[in-house]
Amino acid sequence: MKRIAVIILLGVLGFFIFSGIYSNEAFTEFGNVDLNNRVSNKFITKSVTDENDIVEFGKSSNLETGSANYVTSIVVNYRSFDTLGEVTVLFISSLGVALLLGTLGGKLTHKYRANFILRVGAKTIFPLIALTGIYIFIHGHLTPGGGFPGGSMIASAVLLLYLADENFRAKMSSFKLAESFAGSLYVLIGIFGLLTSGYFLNNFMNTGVIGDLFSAGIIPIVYVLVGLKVGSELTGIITDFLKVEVDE
Amino acid sequence: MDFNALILFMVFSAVLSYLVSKSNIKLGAYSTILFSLISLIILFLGRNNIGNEFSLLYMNFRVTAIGWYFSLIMILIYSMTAFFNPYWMEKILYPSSYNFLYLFSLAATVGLFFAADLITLFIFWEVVVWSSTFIVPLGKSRKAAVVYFTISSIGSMATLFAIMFVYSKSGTFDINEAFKFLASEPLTATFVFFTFITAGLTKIGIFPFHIWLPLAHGNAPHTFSPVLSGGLVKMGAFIAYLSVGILPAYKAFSTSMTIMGIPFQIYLLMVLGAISIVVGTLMAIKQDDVKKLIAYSSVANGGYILIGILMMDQVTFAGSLMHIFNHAIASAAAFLTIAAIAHRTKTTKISELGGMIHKMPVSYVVYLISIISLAGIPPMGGFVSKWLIVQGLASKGLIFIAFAAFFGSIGSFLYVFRPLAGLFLGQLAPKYENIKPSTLVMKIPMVILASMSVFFGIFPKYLLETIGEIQTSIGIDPIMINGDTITTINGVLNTNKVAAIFGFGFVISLMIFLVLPKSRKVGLMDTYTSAEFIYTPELYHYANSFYAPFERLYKNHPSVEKFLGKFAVKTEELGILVNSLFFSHKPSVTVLWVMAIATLIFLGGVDI
Amino acid sequence: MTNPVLLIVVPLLLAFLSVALKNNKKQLLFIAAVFNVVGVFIIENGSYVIGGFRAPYGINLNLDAYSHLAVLVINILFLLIITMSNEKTKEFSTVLLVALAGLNGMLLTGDLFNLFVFLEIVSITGYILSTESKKYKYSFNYLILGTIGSGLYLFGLIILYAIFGSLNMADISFKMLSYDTGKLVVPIFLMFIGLAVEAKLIPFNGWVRGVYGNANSLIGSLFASVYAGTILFVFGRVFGQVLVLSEYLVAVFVAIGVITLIAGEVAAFSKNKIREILLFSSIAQSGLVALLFVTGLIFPTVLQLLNNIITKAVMFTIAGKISDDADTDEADKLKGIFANNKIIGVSFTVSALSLIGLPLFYGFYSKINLLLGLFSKINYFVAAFILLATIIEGAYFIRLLVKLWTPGEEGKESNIKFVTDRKVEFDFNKKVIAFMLSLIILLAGISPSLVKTNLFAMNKLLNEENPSYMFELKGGM
Amino acid sequence: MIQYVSIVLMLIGIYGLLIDRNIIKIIVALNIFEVGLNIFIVSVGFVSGGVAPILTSVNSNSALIYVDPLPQALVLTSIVIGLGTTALALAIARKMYNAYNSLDLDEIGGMDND
Repeated sequence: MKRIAVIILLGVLGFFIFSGIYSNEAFTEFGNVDLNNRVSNKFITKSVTDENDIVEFGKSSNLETGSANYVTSIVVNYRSFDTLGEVTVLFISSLGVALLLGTLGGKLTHKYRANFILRVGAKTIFPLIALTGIYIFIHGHLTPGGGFPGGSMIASAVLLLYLADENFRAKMSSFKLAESFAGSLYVLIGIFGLLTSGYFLNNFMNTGVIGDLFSAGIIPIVYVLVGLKVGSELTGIITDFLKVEVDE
Repeated sequence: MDFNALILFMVFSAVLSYLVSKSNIKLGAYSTILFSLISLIILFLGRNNIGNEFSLLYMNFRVTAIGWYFSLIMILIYSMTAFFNPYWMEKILYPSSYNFLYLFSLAATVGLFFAADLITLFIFWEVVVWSSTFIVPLGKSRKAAVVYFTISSIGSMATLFAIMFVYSKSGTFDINEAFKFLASEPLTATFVFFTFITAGLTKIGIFPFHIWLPLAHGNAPHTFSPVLSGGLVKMGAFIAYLSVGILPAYKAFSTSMTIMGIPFQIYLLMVLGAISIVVGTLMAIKQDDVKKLIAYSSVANGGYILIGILMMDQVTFAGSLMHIFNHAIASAAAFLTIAAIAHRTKTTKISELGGMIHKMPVSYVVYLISIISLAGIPPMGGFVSKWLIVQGLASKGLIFIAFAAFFGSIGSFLYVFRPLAGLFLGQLAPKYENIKPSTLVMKIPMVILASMSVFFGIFPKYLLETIGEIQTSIGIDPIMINGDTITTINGVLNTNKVAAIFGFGFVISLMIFLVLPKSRKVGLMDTYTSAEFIYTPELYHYANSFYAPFERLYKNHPSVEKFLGKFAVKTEELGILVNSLFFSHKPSVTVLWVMAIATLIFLGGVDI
Repeated sequence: MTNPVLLIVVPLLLAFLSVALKNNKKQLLFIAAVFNVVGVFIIENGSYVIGGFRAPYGINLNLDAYSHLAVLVINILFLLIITMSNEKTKEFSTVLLVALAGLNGMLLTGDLFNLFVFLEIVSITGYILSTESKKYKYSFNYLILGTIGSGLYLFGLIILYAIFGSLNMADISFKMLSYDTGKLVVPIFLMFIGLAVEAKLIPFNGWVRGVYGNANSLIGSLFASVYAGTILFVFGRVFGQVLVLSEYLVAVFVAIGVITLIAGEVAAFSKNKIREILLFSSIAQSGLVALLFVTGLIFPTVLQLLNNIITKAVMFTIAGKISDDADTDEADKLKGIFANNKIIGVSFTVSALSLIGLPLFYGFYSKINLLLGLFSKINYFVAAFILLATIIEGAYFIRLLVKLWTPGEEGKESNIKFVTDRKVEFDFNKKVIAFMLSLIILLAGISPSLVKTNLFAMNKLLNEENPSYMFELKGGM
Repeated sequence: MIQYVSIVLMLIGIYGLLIDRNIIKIIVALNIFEVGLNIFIVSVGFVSGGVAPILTSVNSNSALIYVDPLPQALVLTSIVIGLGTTALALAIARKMYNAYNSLDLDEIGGMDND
């Protein structure tokens, strides 16, 4: 009975949301978006500060943002402050998890000895995954992906090692340092931009030709830091979850 | 001395008194006497300040004749009551704060009476309320303070609404200017009149706002009850005056329906005043606690005062202003005598006392005089003022109101007699055999106040001349007084003759009393029934259930207290409902609310 | 230093560093708080873009009179609160540093999506802080509701983006002026829900009782004062200045505000625990502030908001400390507790009286101003409701104060022997700061012109009748 | 179509929040809601016939029709925030299980019995 009532309520609500959204002719229908009506228009032509008519891959150079990946240009340049906030969200939630679960005992939930295949396999795969992760965040301005997926990959690699190698578990605290280091450096880069050019998180490095590896100014640097930070934070969250309650 | 200096002095004297009390409690208490007396003298001698205007910070003041008159009463009551403060310092939980709040509330009342704009008026009004609110719970009841504050804020919030409303229409806060536009807008004027006067009604204790008086007056510290009853209640009269005197009520209501020649708006309030007289009288008769008894008599007297002020004419208004003074000194004196008794006996219940005349004769005389004055019996001041009020009412043909006034006078005989007989006369309970009479310092204010009651009863002209000047200053005909003869439309009163007659009667009865053989005194324990010894002789004291047969007549009366109590309970239940409806540890409850509300809002706001 | 972004990034930097510098976390928190308090006096008004990209495209921070006042007050209160409850900050230093950054970010940002990010940061710090009481079910409730709320905010915002093609506050505000806002009921109300959950408006605030009711002196006062203040300032920004509301929505929001006000006061009236009284009073005040913002009164509303958060900082600190030390915060069990803690008692009393809006205290000044505002807008009914709420508020606060000051049974004179046995020791910091704050309340009440000319030199801008929120779209320092 | 589905997904998530008493299920429902929201965000930026917003040697010209990159950037932020809150929610859920020995909100009990 309760379920039916809730379904009816949500049905009515859904109906109103639908009609509220779609009865508005200004709400562009799915797929009919005209980018000229949106701020994204300028992101495509990279002409927020300088007017550009057309940006060409492999030819245009010294643009306001050198990223070939538009999403990356938004994430790290145009709306870089959001990204800083995003990193902070991850930082604070890993900290929260640590505060909540970190006081628990430091042992794995399931005591086991990793078998041979896991140990050898992990050691073999670890560099590959890590390398892929690093590749992804270094090429974040050229290909899909970036600091967050790359960081997650590194975290998964580390997790694998964590499961496989008991000695490795003792060294986990160094990730806290990496996290702190990466975060602080990110902010410091921003402040450096503020000091040199007057804008926080300004792209103070020259941008090269679009499509080159070293073409995107601070983007790769930021993405490396974000990747490290995300990797260490996710690792921290997972290791905290693996701890068990100690009876006091 | 300028009065801005007076107000500053009064504020600083409060702070100073606090500091003095911190070092020496007794000294601090004496300082309240000193400071309030100095203020009284400055105010009394500074009558030539009337008409002056001055400002402090953002507050503006204007000294008016009526403001001066009210201030004088207020400071007089405060300074007289202050004589009792030294004896209560050890008994009160926060003596220094008490002294501070005592003088601070006094300063605020004076500021209130001199206010030139409505914001200043409201500021001081609220300051008086909160500063006195913190004194009340030092006495016997915590609940009293809450009821007092709540009822007061019902009034003050209504008044604030009126003030803001008037400001939004007229664009000024100046008391004399702000209300002027109402003269031509009867409907708005009706609204403003009722909201603005509410604060006054709550303060005077007009039905149905009267319930705080017995609670707060009856339970406040004994040294503060006189101030509450004699002093602070009169602030309400001031607001009532503003609502008919400054707010052009009669002019605005000139086109509205009239009852007995009075606009129905004003008549309605007069009826409330009449109800207060009846309720106050009936309830006073029932009371066993003297303080509550006097508090209810204040309700009744508040009714007289309100009716008189609402008339705004030559006779009744003068009577009312005079009654404000008479009631102030008489009820303050009555409360002071009770305080003096409670100082020795620790109780104020009539049934627990008796025979106090043997121990405290001065208190007895003072109490006798004041309560006679309260009841409006000649030759005291209260008689003159009540006579004026009744005369005024009768001349206008306001039968119902006048009937209530008569009823109040007759009923007052009953409640006057109860404490007189039960508390002062009769047998003395054995446990009070060894109590001492009240101290000299306590006797000073009691005697002063009592003699004032007598003096102004016999020579009312000294008071009525001042009142006449006030009447002239606000544009109504002054009361006609020639020597000690007061002339009204259908009656003449020569107070000297009245006093002489009563004095003659008093002498005769004194002679009879002296000539007749003395009655034998019987101790309270000197009693037995059927050879059985009585262990609880108090129950056989005649003060116990004094008016039992009479009270039975209205035992199951409806009561505002019960109604408001129910209201409070309902509010609390509503709060619990709010709590259980909206606040849970389950997210689903709130999410459901969010979705339901969203659906509702979209239902009304989305074009489909 | 004139760029306000430092108010956000310096605490953030210190937060990141504090993970490495474990032993000096507390000092870092203090340094950041002091830095921000100094900073708010140096920063200059204007629009600051992040990354050098001009405003509707990049994110900008907007420091005008309104947000300047907001950061000023919030940072000072933050410093005072962490100093008052100095002994409790150690465990949560990093969280508090991030919270400080997030709060400043919320107040300063000129971008609606960036606001969402900072809102999330602040909410997550809130969830973490709320776990301090070990009442996890309430934290969980808070988390779920907060997340749903901000999710709905984002939903509404994206719909707005699809319509206007921008996320920038000023840009959207400008575009809305020439738009039939009656068609925007769904997105704007969804955004409203998001902020209402955090701003404690009934019925969106199911989490408040569990979280506030169990918070200690530090966390309770932070929530009730700094967090509530920030979210309400942001509420005022978004719904009072940025979004142009249709008449229908104004009516709806005012109704929700009035319901919150009255229901909050009534619920507070039915409570006996000090913190519950205070939390319901906070709810009521939030409703009041929200409805005033929606009616377009900026200046008086800010005054009332300041009144609420300053007094709540004092009162929640005291209530939390009492509850920490005495193991209860039921007023009936704490009769006369102020008899032994007079300075604290006076501070609490002054705060309570100011909150009721009695004269000689700052609250009166704000109450008069908001009534004047409402009457000038012919909003008589709202004014009447506010006055009604004041009566209820006065009743329960006086009842509470009377209980805490004057112990005694009915019918017996108040006496020291009725004072509760429970002992509460207030440390030096709490006494000094609480007393100082109450002195400020008193001073501001006695001479509001003093405050007006010094603190509110910016009142001219706040006072202007500008229903929509606009500023020059510019970049640079 | 996918836009409608995303809204329906959000409603399903809310349905779960309303019906479920199990903490873990509530968290899952919250995630369903967030997924729906994220799909909605992305869908708002879709341009029919547009290409992925990356300049490559194939799509080498900014004059081409691209889908709106901004919602994609926003959704990235939204996902990460969702991840953070989920992690925290799960941590709190674990503490709740330890404290109350149950994952059922009804069993954990109401407001006034703690």
